[in-house]
Amino acid sequence: MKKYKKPSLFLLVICMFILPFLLNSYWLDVLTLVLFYVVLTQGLNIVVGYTGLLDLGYAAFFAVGAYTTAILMTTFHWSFWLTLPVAFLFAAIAGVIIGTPTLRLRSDYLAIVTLGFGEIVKILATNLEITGSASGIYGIPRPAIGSYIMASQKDFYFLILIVAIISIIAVYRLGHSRIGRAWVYIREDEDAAEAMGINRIKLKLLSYATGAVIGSFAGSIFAVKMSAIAPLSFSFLQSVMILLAVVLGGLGSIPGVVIGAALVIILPELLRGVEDWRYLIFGVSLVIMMIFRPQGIWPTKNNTEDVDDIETEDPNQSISISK
Amino acid sequence: MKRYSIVTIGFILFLSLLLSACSSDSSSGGKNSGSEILVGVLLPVTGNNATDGKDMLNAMEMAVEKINNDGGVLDKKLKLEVADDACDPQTATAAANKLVSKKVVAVVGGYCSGSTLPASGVFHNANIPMIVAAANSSELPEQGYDSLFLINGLVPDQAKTGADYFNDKGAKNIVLIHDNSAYAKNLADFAQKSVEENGGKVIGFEAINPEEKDFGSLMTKLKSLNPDGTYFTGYYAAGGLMLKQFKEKGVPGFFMVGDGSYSPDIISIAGAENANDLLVTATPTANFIPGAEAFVEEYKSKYDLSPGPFSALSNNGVNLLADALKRAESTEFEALKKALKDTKGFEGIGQVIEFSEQNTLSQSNFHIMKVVNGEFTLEK
Amino acid sequence: MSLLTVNQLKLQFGGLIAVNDLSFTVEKNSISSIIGPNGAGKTSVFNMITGFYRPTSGAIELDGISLVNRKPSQITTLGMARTFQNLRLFPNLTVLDNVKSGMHCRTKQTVWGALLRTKSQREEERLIEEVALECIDFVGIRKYTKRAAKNLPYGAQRYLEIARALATRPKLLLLDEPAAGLNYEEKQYLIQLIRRIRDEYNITVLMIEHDMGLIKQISEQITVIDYGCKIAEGSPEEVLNNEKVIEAYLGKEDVI
Amino acid sequence: MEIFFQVLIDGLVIGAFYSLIALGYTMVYGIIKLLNFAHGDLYMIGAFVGFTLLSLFTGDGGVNTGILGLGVVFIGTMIIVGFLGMGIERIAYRPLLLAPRLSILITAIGVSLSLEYSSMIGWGASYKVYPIKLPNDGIQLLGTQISFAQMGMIVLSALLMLGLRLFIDKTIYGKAMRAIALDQTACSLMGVNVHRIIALTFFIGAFLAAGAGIMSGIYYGTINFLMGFTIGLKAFTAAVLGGIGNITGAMLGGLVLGILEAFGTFYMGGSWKDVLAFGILILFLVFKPTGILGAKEMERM
Repeated sequence: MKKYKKPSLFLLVICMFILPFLLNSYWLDVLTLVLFYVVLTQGLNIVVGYTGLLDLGYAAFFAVGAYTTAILMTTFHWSFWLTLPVAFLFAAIAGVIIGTPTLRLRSDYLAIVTLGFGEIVKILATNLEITGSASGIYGIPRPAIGSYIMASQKDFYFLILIVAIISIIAVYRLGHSRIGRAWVYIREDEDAAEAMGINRIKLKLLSYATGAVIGSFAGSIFAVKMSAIAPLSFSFLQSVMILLAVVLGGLGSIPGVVIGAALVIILPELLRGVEDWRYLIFGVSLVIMMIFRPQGIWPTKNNTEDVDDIETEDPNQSISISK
Repeated sequence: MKRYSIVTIGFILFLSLLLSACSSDSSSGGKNSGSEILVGVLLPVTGNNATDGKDMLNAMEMAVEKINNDGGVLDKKLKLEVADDACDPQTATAAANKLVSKKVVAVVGGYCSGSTLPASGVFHNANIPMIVAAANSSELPEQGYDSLFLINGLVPDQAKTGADYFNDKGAKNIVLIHDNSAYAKNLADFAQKSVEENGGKVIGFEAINPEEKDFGSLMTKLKSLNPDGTYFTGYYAAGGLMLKQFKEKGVPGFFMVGDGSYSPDIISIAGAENANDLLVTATPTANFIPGAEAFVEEYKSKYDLSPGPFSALSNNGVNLLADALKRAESTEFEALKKALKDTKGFEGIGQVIEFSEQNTLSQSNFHIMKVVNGEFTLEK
Repeated sequence: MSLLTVNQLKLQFGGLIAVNDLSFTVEKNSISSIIGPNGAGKTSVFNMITGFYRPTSGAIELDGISLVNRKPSQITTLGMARTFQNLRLFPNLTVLDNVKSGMHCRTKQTVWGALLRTKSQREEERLIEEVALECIDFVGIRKYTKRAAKNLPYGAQRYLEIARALATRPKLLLLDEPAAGLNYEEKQYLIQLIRRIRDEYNITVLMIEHDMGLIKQISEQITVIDYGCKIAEGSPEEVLNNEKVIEAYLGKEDVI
Repeated sequence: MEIFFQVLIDGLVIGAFYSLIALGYTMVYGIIKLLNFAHGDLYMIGAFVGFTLLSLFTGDGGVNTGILGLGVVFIGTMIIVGFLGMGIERIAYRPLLLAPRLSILITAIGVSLSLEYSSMIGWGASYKVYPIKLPNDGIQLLGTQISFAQMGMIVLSALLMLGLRLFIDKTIYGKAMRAIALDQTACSLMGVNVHRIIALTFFIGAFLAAGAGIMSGIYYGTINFLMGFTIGLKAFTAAVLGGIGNITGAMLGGLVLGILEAFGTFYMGGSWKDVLAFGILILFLVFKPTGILGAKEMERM
């Protein structure tokens, strides 16, 4: 059953490491953007896919990471690597701040509140002096490893590739731990989860915070890669595109959301000349997916056996009394 | 898990497709290939600013056609490679990388400062000179890129032109409004500085959202401030609506807009009767430039449109590049950069280009335009 | 010795008094029941004991620890588990994953443990699986281990809910109408199962049930409530012959 | 004091638009508990359809359209967009009525994107200038300047809301709507055609939003394909503020939000007023999700 899985994944990773030497800078840039989205979708996957909380303001965490790194590096001249833990901390705090008032809300109210928070973060970034107001922050220095300064496209490709692999492993491991299962229990039935001794408030906040940290990781790297950030990059549409990738790929499914991220970025590049149609196509595909294949392109299997297996046995047979 | 093996095969197929696409890319372009010199163009050809972007592109195409008809440059023809930045920083970075991968020798363009800022960084890192034709935030030269050249007057000059006009007319109490875009904020900041240097007073400094429609309470606030002049530094879509509501509310004083609003659309949005006496700080369109009649005629006959606010500048940008290439006798980066830097007295439409230390115009060209009977006229 | 003490419990929704001045105790290692006609407030009592409703007044103690103002998850951690009247499984998850949920409050690996796959984390995961499989075996649904809960036969879903509750390692197990919807054979199996839970695991059982036959067979202590008030308590024989109880179930004859 | 009244009037004008759009949110939410994200975009579509009809109708760009012609365009647009609203319900939402909430919310976002970008393709991305210009004339009242256009907008939206109120209170359809809001299953058992009433609800919501759309086009003068997004959010805020599911609440919530924003702009500056609106939204959702009028459990839809 699983004998293909490991070699396939191994091959994929090898390919990803060889690729930059074969691609021109345009496609390398596209692929780098795909990897950013892979990280972002993994983070959102925890919140929406595992825990079942619809977050329409996820770009806010992306922004927290990007701005924290940018401000610390330009105004305070920190090293890039030192800004990361601070960005994580701020993102986790932001996650808890956004999470706390939404805990008791029903899913549709939750969506609106997260959207509102996302917009507020954008407005703050546009109006505050420390975030460079409308023009954002530019001239963000390049990160250095020892005396080597990372400046080329390939450097950033490898950096984000490694982060993407780390975040995939992290989300996979969390998903297969008691924490990850607890998130899924909350998604499936909040009250039952609470009755099983799962503190839903604590775990929901943990879910927000973890998702936020992963999003801010992508944001920090985004800042040094672009060397300039502006509020426009953290708009509602950005949040929607990340969500779209998660939904297209399959809520809660790690390979699914990776495919979703790749589709959302690469598809418009292949459809050159019809750029105007991009969001229309995305909008329509969201509707079609939800109606005909709500589980996504590559759904999770929740460790269940195949369905046809069940049909071979009589599902109505009652359980035998003798044990 | 057969799915994994299927996906791996699919991925490898996709890669080979991609690689073949790439190799055909590089054979069609590139500075060494054939008889063409590839010039990158970075403009918003989709989105809200597409009108001006397309206008600039038209003017560039006109310049290229003329140059090629006259024998080209270095025995080669110029060819434009257009990338859309949609005035969005993230799209602009991707577009810039696309141009880099096409191996353009130089880039002309740049409309919104917000998207030109990150794009200029990409070109700088890739050793490609860029001539910025419209964007003029003072933050662009502040980056210190020695291969970035600005041929539009800079924001501080524009701000000063506006402030001086107010001062000449005895308008001392000024309200400044920007639309939260990088450029408009920058212009408003400098306008504040210039107004205060002239001994005037900024009695209100407001921001709006660019997609805003209702300025009712903002105009009420303005009216209560009783300003001698109001200067809106944002783009025309909001500018037109604001002008209309400014007149409706009967706010006193001059209404002036920056060159982001220098478009016939602002008159049609506000309505001709509301637009009367509207002041604009801008580099004049070709229509008002002595000696540009030929250009205007050609443009009109070719595109059935009047040239836009940045047509002349865009045309100049391409011509300047061609001139620099001839002087450099090479498409090589260092030589081209040096040739651009050494530009002396290059005569474009309505301007003579020479660069200062920071690669900005040593002499700026801002004027005050005024709307009379629904038409822009040169006021000062 | 009593495990659960409920003292003068009252629950009021606006003007409606759902439970009034209710007191009873549940002895350690007993199988007890709460019975009463529809709408008597039985499930409200369960919801208060397990922390889903906050009582208007009164005291609830488990093994001497007050349960009032505690969250359901805390109460579960203190050693009380429950099932629901209308099955509340995690429908899309496997039987195994369903039962593993019970072990959440008995384990303590953090995010870091999960991320780093520490040795203690892996050992804990092994323990969780072991306990879950044991509970699945105990209720007799081993063959469904890898099935999604929603695809199980109805009876098996009932047993699964019990297995899930057992995995929280409770002192007291609350069953809300465990026999609802089961056929005769399944009910007999359930009776055996409840007895085994008490005998093999030493878990005290308190249940709400409608099926008098079943109650009579296994209940050692019965509390009868009607309109939120206790009207009788005692052994099955005592209670079922009590006039007030008969009246509550059948109605007063002289009313008509 | 004059300034106070002037800002109040300014707020009322914005508030009237919020109210009209909020009604659609609140009706749909009341009846099927769906947060129809695409509702703000129906307002935008209304503005564009009205624009096209006006241009077609007179052939000269609509400048000389008389009151009668304008009325025909108004009604025509509202009916067209009303049917569009019904079509959206039929295609996108009905198959998902029993699906998890998350699915139907995501669908609503998809519908919203589709509407926005199909009109971008159809009508172009740049601002369109409405063919009708309103005069600046007005009257002085209590030291405030009120234009006839402002008065017209407020009166027109009041009429539309009054019409809706009567429809809900006095007609059999209105009664059916209120009944479905209370218990959908019971209604279908009692022989009420639930699907038809839901469709009707979408029709009315879209109808009112389209009316607001044309009004906005005429009043402000420009339209573009993203104009529905922010105002949609604001209208939702208004619906929550008034008590979602409550018709009177939506009207009240719109006006209150409009006035709050006007004062916010006046005292805090334009760029912060959205923070004010979203702040109010979040505070209400968290601390008083039933809204201003929710507590009384009034005629809930």
